[in-house]
Amino acid sequence: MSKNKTELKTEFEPRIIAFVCQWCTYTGADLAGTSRIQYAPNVRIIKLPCTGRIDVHFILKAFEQGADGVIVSGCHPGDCHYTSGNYYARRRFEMFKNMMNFLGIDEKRLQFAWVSAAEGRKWGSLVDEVTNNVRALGPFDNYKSLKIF
Amino acid sequence: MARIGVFVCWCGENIARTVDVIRVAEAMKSIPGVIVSLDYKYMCSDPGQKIIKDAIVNERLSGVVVALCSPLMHEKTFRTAAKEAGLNPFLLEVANIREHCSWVHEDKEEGTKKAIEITRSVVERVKQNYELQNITVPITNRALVIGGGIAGIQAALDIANGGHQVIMVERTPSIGGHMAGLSETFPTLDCSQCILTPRMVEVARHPNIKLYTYSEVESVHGFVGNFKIKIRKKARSVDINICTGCGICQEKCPQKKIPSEFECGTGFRKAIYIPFPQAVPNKPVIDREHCTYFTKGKCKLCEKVCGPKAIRYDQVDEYVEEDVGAIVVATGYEVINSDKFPEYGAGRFKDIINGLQFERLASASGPTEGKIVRPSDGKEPETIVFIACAGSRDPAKGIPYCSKICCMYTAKHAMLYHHKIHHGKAYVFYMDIRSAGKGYDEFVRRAIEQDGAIYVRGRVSRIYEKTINDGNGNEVKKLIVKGVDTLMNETMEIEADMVVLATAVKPSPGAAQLAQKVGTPYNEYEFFSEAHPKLRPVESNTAGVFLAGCTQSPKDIPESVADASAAASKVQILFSKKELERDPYVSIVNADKCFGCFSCEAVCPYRAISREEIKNRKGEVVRMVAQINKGLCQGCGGCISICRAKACDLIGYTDEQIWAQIHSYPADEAEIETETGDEEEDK
Amino acid sequence: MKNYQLSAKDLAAFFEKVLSNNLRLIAPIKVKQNESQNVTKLKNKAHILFREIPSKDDLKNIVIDAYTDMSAKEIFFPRSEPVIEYTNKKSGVVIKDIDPQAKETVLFGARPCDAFGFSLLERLFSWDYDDPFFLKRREKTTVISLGCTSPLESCFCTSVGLSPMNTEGSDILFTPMSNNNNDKEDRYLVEVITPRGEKLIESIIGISSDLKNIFTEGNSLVQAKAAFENKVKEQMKRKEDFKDITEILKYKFDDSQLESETYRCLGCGVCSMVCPTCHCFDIVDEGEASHGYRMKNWDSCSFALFTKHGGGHNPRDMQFKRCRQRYMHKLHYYREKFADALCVGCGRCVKACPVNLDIYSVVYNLKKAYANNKNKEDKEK
Amino acid sequence: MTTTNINYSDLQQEIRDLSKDLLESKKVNIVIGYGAGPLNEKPIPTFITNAADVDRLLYNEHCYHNLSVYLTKAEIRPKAPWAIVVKGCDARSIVGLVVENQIKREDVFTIGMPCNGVKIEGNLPSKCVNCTVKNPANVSKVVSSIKIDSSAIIEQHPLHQDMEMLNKMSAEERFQFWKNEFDRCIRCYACRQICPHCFCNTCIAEKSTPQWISTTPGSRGNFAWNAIRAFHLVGRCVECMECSRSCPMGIRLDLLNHYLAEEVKNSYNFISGMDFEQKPPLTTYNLKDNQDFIK
Repeated sequence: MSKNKTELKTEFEPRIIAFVCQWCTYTGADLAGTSRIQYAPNVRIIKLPCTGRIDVHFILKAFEQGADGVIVSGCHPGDCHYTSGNYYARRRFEMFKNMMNFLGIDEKRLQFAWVSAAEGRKWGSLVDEVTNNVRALGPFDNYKSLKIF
Repeated sequence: MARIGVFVCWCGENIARTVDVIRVAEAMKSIPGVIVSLDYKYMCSDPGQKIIKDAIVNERLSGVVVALCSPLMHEKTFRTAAKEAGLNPFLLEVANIREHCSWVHEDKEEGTKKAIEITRSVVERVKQNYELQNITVPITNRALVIGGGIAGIQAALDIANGGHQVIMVERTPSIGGHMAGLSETFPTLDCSQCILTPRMVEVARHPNIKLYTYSEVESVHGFVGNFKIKIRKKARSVDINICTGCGICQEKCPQKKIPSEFECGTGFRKAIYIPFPQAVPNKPVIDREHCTYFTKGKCKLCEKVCGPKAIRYDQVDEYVEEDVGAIVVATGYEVINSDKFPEYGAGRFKDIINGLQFERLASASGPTEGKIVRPSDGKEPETIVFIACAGSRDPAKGIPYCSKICCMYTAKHAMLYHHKIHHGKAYVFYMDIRSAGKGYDEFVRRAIEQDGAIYVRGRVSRIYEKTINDGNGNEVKKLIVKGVDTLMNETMEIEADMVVLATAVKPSPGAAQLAQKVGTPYNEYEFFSEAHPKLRPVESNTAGVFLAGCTQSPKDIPESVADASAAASKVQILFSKKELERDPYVSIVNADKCFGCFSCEAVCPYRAISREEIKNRKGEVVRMVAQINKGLCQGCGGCISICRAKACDLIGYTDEQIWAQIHSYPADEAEIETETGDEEEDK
Repeated sequence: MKNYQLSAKDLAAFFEKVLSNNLRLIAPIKVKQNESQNVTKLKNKAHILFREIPSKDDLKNIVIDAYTDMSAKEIFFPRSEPVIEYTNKKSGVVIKDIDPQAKETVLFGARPCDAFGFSLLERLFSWDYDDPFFLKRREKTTVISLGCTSPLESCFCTSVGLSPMNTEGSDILFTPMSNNNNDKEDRYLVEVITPRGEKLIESIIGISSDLKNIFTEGNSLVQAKAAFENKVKEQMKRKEDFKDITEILKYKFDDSQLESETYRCLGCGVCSMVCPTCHCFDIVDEGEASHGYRMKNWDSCSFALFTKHGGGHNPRDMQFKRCRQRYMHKLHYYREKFADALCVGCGRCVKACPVNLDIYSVVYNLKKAYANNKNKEDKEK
Repeated sequence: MTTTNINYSDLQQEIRDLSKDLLESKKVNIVIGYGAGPLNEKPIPTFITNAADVDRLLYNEHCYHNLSVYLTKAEIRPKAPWAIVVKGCDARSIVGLVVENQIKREDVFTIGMPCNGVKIEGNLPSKCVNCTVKNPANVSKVVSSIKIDSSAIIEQHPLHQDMEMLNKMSAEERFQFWKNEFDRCIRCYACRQICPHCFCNTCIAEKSTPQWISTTPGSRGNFAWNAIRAFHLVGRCVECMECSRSCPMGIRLDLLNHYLAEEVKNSYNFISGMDFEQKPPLTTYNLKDNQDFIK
């Protein structure tokens, strides 16, 4: 589906930012690469040591920077290289997701996942699914309407 | 102002095929701070690295971004190159535009746009990097080997012979593992105990090796060079220092009918037992579930007959702490249970056994002293059917992988059967023969041509039992094996006396729990995950943890031994330096901002955070702040996201770097390239 | 200047004329907890804020009798505004000044104390440097203030030399009057004070306009207004005169009384934000490397970081020093330079303060304490 | 015997006597209580350091401030040990401060007041309607022998109607509701300065390297500030609703705090400030935590 440059960009291409842990999901995404699994090109990966390091500021700043969807993914509970990073993250994400939903941010725009180093295929389908969900929701005009002044 | 160099790699055509690398390099020029931006066919090759080194020197670069494959592959390579050129290695970052971009998107336009944004985000990130030095941490020159099979033994001996202390922990009462239970070993058919027992004795006698048998690893704390291991010594109920190993207690013990784990169910043992004659340590252990004293409270016969009075009924589990610098995991394998095969009678027919059981029957020290007989009636089997790939390469059974060793040991079994029962007929149902080792295929050819094994290329669909009379009037139970011969393309039905399933190999039970204790990733079948399948097969992603033998994937004895020696050499490399250089990714606390709530102390998995008193000039404690022990901190960042005032930050993944990366993705649709094209607007 | 009379029922016509002359009209309206939702069971803390009245049918929302929570300062000195815009282009950094785009505006409903506050700010913003952002907006705006007929318990404008109906600072003063001063006010005395006010009134009742007759002659009400003003002044609960407070504060800088009076201050910035005369602002660059704005935002001297130096030293490390700075600046430093106290006695800070820190009672106590030990000294002499 | 009417003058006298002997016996250096304020009917936080002027202390139904905020202020922190007059809700804040190592339990002498609901601007605030701590817990001394009968019929939580209103809205409407609320924010930080659990010496909102929350009171900065402030109080806020009371722009912080407090109670069965031993929920974890929102 290559579009030539001149054609007006009609349909909306969502921009997804993914915060991933380096031990599991980043390596899982590498595996998706080595196994040549094709998935949507809309995701931009930011590597972090652990889901325990992923902070709610990052997610808010990503939305402020025009992201239409955010993926946060790390090791399955029990697999964390730092033993408990993802357990704390799980609680933090649940509370943050509920608060964002209460503040009116659609849950589909913020997807949490566990993708281990062996699940390249799961990473590909996760990105595709989030991209399609967010494409259906359309651009995140609400957050884009929050201007600096 | 930053002086950044961007180097985009073609990776032959792995990247260039679906990403216009020239356009990527061109787009980077427009970013403020980028001095040089070029592309090259093979950046990781020597000429490629030379380009970077020259650019660092000539352009006095303060930061380098290399856009190519995953940092897990070549980050170290390029950082050493940068170091040689005089640039602090932590001022170099890798942008992953192969695994995360070119290999996963076919559309060249999208791929290029994405590659530009990925590289640009890493350029913005590098601007925030600052010079770092590796942290040096003292190393305890002692290694822990988990598992006493051939892999564990080999690794322990190599490390011990290298002059370092080794702690070996074996779960069963004796080391030796599955190899001790084999009869002969392919391809040379030399007797398994004969080549193994000297090594076991060498382990027991080695001054540098401290052996914990009938013990398990309870917990692992700390990190490479400074692991703190807690070992649970299960109560043997025998004091092995006094016991002479005479074996009288074993003879006299009234409990006779306990299936022996070592014999895989083909033989029995007593309640107080030495697993097998050549066991090391050759001392008994009391099985408390079956011993009448422990279950009903009376008997104590073994105590009475014991000369040196070595029996200790009151012995309890003991916990021991050991400090080690490296861990070699050699927990070996287990074969899957036969009840996974309902189509083959799922363990109902006594004469269907698995490979390990056949080994016990064929072994001279086995329950039948080497005579191959039918477990049901003890008669010599006239016809045996061996079924290869029982469970392996069979996604329906959940095991899609090949267990690698079954083709060889099945050929060996056919050969042993022929040597012992000359007129016996051996059928082998196989899919493909995988005999890729040295002298392996000749071995299989010999089994077929000289020992008359009938190799049938096909699968066995069903086995059922039928009683027929054997021509001279008495009723005999036969196993009717219905199979197909795909080469002759005809179905077959064989009346067999015995069937041997070459069942699939899986990790020894409890491997996942051990992986979680040690903190290393494992795959969905619970095999430990190696750091890199080709480049680092015996290392795990957790620094200081090495893998040997079947704990990583099914292997035969030669490979396990090679693995073990490789792991041992990796440990030697680690111990060759007095201190260990660790990457400097640790958390640092700004005492000004810390208000002493110590939520960080609660979430730190390494207990690396302690409380420091801030005193005023008069020496009174004014307030308490968090303090991070650089040696223990592993850089997970848990403390940073729990700290509300961001009083701490993680070197290598600072807030500034991540903020810069997030900010590098343009807020509105302003294409990066239009920024380069803005000269036209200004004209 | 001229005086007119306007009956209360013609007020709406007056506004319509202002709108039809496409002037921007700003007046106090009631902002419910949320414009779209109904009021919840609990007494809803509704807020009276100055908002633009876009069209005729919004005129009914204008609230005349209540006092606004925020002062009208925001019209001239908004809580945040960009001063420059920078764009990082290949050829270099392009910096663009931002014009305040002041529109012709009519501000209705400010109180005389607010209006006087504007004149205090105007003096300051044109003292050594003419601040375009404030001055341009002030020039384009005609301030119609509304005299106070029933001041609140927290008002103390008379203490700083003002009165519920004083005229200085506003362009036009509407004073609600009644022909005999007992029944309900049904008309306004319209005192035009400045040429700008004159120009607006002309444009409203100019020769061609059909509203010529709504402004009838008003001089007759002037005496009645003076009497009415004194009556209202008497009703005020807080009348202590702070004429000589500047002298007293000179000796009070190191007095522990200031510390004990302001011990409960929490260091939030509510008092500065709601105050009609507080004018401190903070400059911060917002945006990203490629594009952004230099923002001018409200700031408050009660914030802990207000005077924190780069090296970490903070001359006002304790909260009472910050409160002291607030009182000193308003009643001492500003008065020495501009003759009037930088406090118009509107009492908004007293109402809004979460712990009811009250500038009036602090100054009152200081004055009493000063008086006590003064006559103690006299006795000893 | 349990009752629902309180004789405030008795309580007031008991506070005065208790404070007198605490100060005289040097057990505490300062008593933090309520005193007469400039505007009648609005008592103000008062600080008594010498026994002579304990009579400035008063107590009535208008004493709504949560005085525990002062224990972490720079002027008062060095004056430990303190005595402090606390109602049930304020006592929960004291527990929170002790759990987060800001004050030591033995440094604070809490004078627990039985309370049947305060009056803010003449109204019973939402937090008092279903109050479960009418008889204060975890306090050094409960002032009077009377027990408030808190078995009154627990009617629907007064915020329930507003919460229902919000839940019935679509995500879009809810976003507009909160955007309108937060757009009014003038960043005076009264909500932060009055909260007993906001004791950071430099707040994240004032961090500029990097700037996570834009300091400009525009819609972006306000949304981020109010979201992060609420999130930093998850599992810590005791719903004393002082922030919502002191917000000059009337932003419905009470809805936000109440929602998050309910979430924490439902998900982790944790109510903040009830037990000295319990750690805040976000600093612990449970292997069986809910994760059905995670793919």
